[in-house]
Amino acid sequence: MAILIDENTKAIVQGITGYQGSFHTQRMLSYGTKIVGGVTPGKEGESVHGVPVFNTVKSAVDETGANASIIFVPPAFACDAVFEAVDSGIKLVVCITEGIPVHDELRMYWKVKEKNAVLIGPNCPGVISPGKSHLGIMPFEIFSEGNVGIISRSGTLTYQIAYNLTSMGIGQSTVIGIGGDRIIGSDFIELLKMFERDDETELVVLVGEIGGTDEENAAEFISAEFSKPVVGYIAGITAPPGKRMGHAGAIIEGGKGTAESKIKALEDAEVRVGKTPYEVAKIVKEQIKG
Amino acid sequence: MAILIDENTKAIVQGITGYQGSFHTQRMLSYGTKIVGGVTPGKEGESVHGVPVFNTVKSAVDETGANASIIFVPPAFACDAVFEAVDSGIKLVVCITEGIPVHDELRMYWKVKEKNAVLIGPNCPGVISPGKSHLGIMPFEIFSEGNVGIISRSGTLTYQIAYNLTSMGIGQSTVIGIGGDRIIGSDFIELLKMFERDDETELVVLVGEIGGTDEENAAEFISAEFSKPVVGYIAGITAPPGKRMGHAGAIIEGGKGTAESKIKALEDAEVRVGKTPYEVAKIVKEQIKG
Amino acid sequence: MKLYEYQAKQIFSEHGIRTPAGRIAFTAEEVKKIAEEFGAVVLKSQVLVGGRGKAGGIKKTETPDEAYSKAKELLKMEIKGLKVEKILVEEKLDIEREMYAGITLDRGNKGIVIILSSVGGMDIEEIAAKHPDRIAKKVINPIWGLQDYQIRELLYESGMPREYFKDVFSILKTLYRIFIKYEAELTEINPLVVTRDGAIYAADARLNIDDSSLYRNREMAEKREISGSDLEKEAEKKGINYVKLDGNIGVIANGAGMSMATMDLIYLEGGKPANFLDIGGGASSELVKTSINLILSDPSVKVIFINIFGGITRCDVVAEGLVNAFSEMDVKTPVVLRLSGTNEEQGRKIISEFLKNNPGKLIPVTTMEEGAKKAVELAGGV
Amino acid sequence: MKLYEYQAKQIFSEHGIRTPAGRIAFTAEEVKKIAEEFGAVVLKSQVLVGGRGKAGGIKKTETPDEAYSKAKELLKMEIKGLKVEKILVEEKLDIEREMYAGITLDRGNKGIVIILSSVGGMDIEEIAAKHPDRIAKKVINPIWGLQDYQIRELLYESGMPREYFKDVFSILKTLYRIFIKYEAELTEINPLVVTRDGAIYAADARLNIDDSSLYRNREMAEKREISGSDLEKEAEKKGINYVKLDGNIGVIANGAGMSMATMDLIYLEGGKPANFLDIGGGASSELVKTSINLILSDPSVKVIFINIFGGITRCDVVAEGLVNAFSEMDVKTPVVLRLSGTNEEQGRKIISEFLKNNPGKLIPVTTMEEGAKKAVELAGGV
Repeated sequence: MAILIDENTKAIVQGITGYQGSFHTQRMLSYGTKIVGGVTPGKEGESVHGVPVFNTVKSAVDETGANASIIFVPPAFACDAVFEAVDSGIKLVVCITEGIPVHDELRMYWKVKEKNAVLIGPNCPGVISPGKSHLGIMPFEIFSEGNVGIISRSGTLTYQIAYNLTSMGIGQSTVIGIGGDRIIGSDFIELLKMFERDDETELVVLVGEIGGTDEENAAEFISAEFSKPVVGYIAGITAPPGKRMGHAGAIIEGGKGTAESKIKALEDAEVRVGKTPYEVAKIVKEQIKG
Repeated sequence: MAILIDENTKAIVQGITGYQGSFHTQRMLSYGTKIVGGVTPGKEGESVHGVPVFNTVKSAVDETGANASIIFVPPAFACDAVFEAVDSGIKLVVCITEGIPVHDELRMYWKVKEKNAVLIGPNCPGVISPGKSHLGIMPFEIFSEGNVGIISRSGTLTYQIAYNLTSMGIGQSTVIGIGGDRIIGSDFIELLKMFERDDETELVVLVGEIGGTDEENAAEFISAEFSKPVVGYIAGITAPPGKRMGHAGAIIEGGKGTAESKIKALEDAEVRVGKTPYEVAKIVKEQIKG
Repeated sequence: MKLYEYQAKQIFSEHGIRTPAGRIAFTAEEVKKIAEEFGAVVLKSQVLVGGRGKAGGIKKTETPDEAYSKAKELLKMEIKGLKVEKILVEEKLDIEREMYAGITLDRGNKGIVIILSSVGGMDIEEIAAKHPDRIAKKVINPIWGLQDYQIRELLYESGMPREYFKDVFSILKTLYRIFIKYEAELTEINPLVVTRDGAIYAADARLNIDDSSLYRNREMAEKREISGSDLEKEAEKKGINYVKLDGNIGVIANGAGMSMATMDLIYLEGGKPANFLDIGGGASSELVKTSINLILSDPSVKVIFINIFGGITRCDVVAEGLVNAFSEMDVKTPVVLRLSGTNEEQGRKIISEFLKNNPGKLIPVTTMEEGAKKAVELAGGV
Repeated sequence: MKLYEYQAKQIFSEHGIRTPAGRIAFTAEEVKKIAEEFGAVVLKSQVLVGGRGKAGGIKKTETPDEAYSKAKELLKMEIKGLKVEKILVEEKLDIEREMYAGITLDRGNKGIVIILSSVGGMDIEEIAAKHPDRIAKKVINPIWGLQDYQIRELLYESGMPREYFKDVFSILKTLYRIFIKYEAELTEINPLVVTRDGAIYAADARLNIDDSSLYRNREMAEKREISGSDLEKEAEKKGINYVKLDGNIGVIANGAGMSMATMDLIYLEGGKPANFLDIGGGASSELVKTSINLILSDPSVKVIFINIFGGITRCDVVAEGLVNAFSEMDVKTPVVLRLSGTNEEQGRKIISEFLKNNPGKLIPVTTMEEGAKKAVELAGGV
């Protein structure tokens, strides 16, 4: 099964003719992802790596029956691209774009919600269901098929953990980078709900970092409603308050959003939290075996 | 049963200390309507005809458990009043106010929809479920309990028809004046759906007028999905195009919204359309008997 | 309220939509002076009614003298009952192509509809009939507003030539901004013109603003002029809903629906209503008197039918207003009166008292159907 | 970006929120001149950091001479590592009461939160702890915006005295307008002051604007000054995510999460990171070189730990950048290097080639755990 994407996912690439769009289209195609179309206004009729380009999402969807979209357009156009996608009937939008104004992100969030669609990101590495489909910019070589779900606020940390897991012979069902911005389309809870219903997923790794209270909320949800084992990791124990640690969302504000608070909340919810990415993989190995 | 309101409806009056608000509060109370509170900012602690006044809808709802509201505030404040009502958990809002800017009406419509609440009006005479509850400004003396539902874009025409029905010994389940503006909270179809589910209602009278295409849409709905007999009336056969006939919504624009088109649509949906209010009552009498 | 073309153009222009150079004139002399400055000009009658071109209200002129004499003609014209009092004098554009852009309320979808066509210069209904593949339409959810992607869809779907994309994109965006800012009911550029040198102009401009919003838009409220026939203007000043029609039976009723139903009833009985007049809910006796005055000042009225179903409106108040009207003026026109509903009895009493001293002045009836029949009879209609 | 108090106040004032009369000064002489004009003044250090009052950055003065000497003191101060370079000189208000108003992003609710308190002058956290019944909070859905009824609820629920309702209502409405217009992350008036004559002033002003929005807000973009330590400023100019910390192990990693994890690992091994430095995804060799330069210019750094997990970032590119850096400067600090992921082999090859000619210059490790341990050891931390 996996969540969000699988072999039936038919995706379009918004911004397919750009450098990033074109490069990652090729990579996704090479992984076997069904990229059925691309959108760049004014370029209808062209093709990118054999994928037909359309002027609008509407015509791309009409022609190809796409049900998902991945967005590579520059930040100034990302909000419009998300609106166009969901208004055209797309139900899963992965927004890679980094540097989107936060007030646009608010609008995107509520628009997608109104349309009962799912937005992953923005400012995220995307989604991969190993062996089935990859909608993102991940180094997909490090993933392998299996039963561990990963939800992560950090790209490289996800890769590190997936790499460790794969090295230990533990594969993944679906891995989602939810993005490092303050306002994101899907948070831990929404994805945990999907993993709960996914028979293929046996255990979920939750990779958090300082800033916000998503991890605390997730802990509450896990303790109340989530039935599968969860292993956690939180980055930023050493981060000082008031400083933005790379990600727009990684900032300790007004005493809130510390790593300590998040680790405590997770442990209170009986989530084992690894101190290092390697330890996370080790705990997973134990729990999967047990 | 009746629809929208009954003996369990607990209503607040927004703008209760104004002339209209106070006058109609008294009339509604005299009919037996459960008016449990009123709202006028700054007047908390006062009372109007024995009804306690609150500063905000939130505190009125908290204190009284109200589930409905009727709005008498001036047009400039009506949109805010509707927002306040539905954001405070009120599920039925009757807006009497006339002269609300149409762009505000658009916002009201979508806000109420988002909250899964029901808005009747604005610019309407309200709702009455004879013998149970009256949330409006109708001359309630002319109504009687029975099994005919009425949905009407016109106040006085409703009274005329209800008067004729009552004179013939035919009572009403619920009578709704949906308002004469172009953008209204609830149109024929939404209310027909409720009447469909209401055991008490045997037949529905639909009173339309020129302007818009609500009657045509209703006709389509009736023919496809509505199982009870419907009797229609359309005002404005003699109205010239481009002129506003009193109601903001009663205008034939670009050849659309004529009485002929509406009558034809209803008759095509096997709705018998009376030529005069009296004839409407006569047809109802026949159908109820038959 | 409807803005005049020249007012709408001023607003468009202030917001960055290109309009032809032009000025408003009230006399033929002023027109000539402007023509002397501009050379070949177009004279456009400023009346708040459609179909002005077909009615001969637009004239092209080559010389100031021609402009002068054609302006004289225009200023004598009446278009659909409206006198031409202002002329917009504009530079003549070298037109290569006409297109269409418009935004209006969408009642059915509780939204706003934006329409773009790569052809124009005729009614939008005509464009839709003749060139269905050159017209595109999008429903805008008013909460989210017009999105850029929707404009792109409009451009592609209307068959807009690529070279106009940039300008038309920004015109649509601006037009939507104007629609929202001024709380419009409708705004339209028809034709949206491309000149031979590739510039895009709003060659005509419509902007109708929601009357109910004027309280918070002082700029527009000040521009407001009451339009319509003299009687309609009079009624509007007095706060009465009145529309002049071409029959001979004056109608007074309470409530818009009831007023229309009364007109319809007269028509069904074979008569012709002279007007729509709604005294609204809870009318005062003063308002009733004013309404009668208003109807009587229409010379075509042969009989008056007053049809009141009292709800919030009280029959006794209406009766008082009537009696006052009759005592102050010498009413020769027969008046058919139907009074039902709230305080019906008190109302009837007032009327019968009055009839004792003024026999025959009023013809009371019991139902609206009966009243309509009587009125038609008295008007000699059947 | 954070605006200085004086900049935020200028915006507030332009939008109709009353602020004390005042001017910005860069020297004690300028301060004196303003004080000569105003009389008793308050000198407020303009630094982009909180807790300025407690740190002694605000001085009340009665005479121009006192203003001069206190300004001298202030201009020598450093507040939380930031030099005081500007002083806002303001009229002294006759304060009767201090209140609070603020608006900020609400991450959890994907909304905007507006907070009003009828007490103020201390941190909002302190107000919440000490006067929970005097503080009110509303979550605003950004799509619908702040509604009037929500302001009324805030006024009632915060225990605001009735006589301030009108002014505070309009201040909140304006503050929200500013929040939206300038795409703020946070805006705050603390204290919101009532003077003895009943006027309400924004006595302080905060306005933090979303950096990502600056491309469409030129007015603000022009106001932008890079803040932070000199090294942080340097990094920001070069487009590197760098935060100075107080340890002695320099850290370079790719990705924000990975960079934090690397810092954390050092801490777990008993060491102290000297910085956070994220070269991001797909870094060029030039950027790698610049990052090393940056870290080396921090004298407290005893050892550098470079931790790269190549995804989009390619290990060979990082290796090249490293080699370039080493060939251009004489690096004495030991460098621990971990390179994994995309093009790992090519990267290692470049490094081992380099090490052949420059033995000991780099200490390659296999895992990040091993690297952290090694770095801490070399820093003498364990």
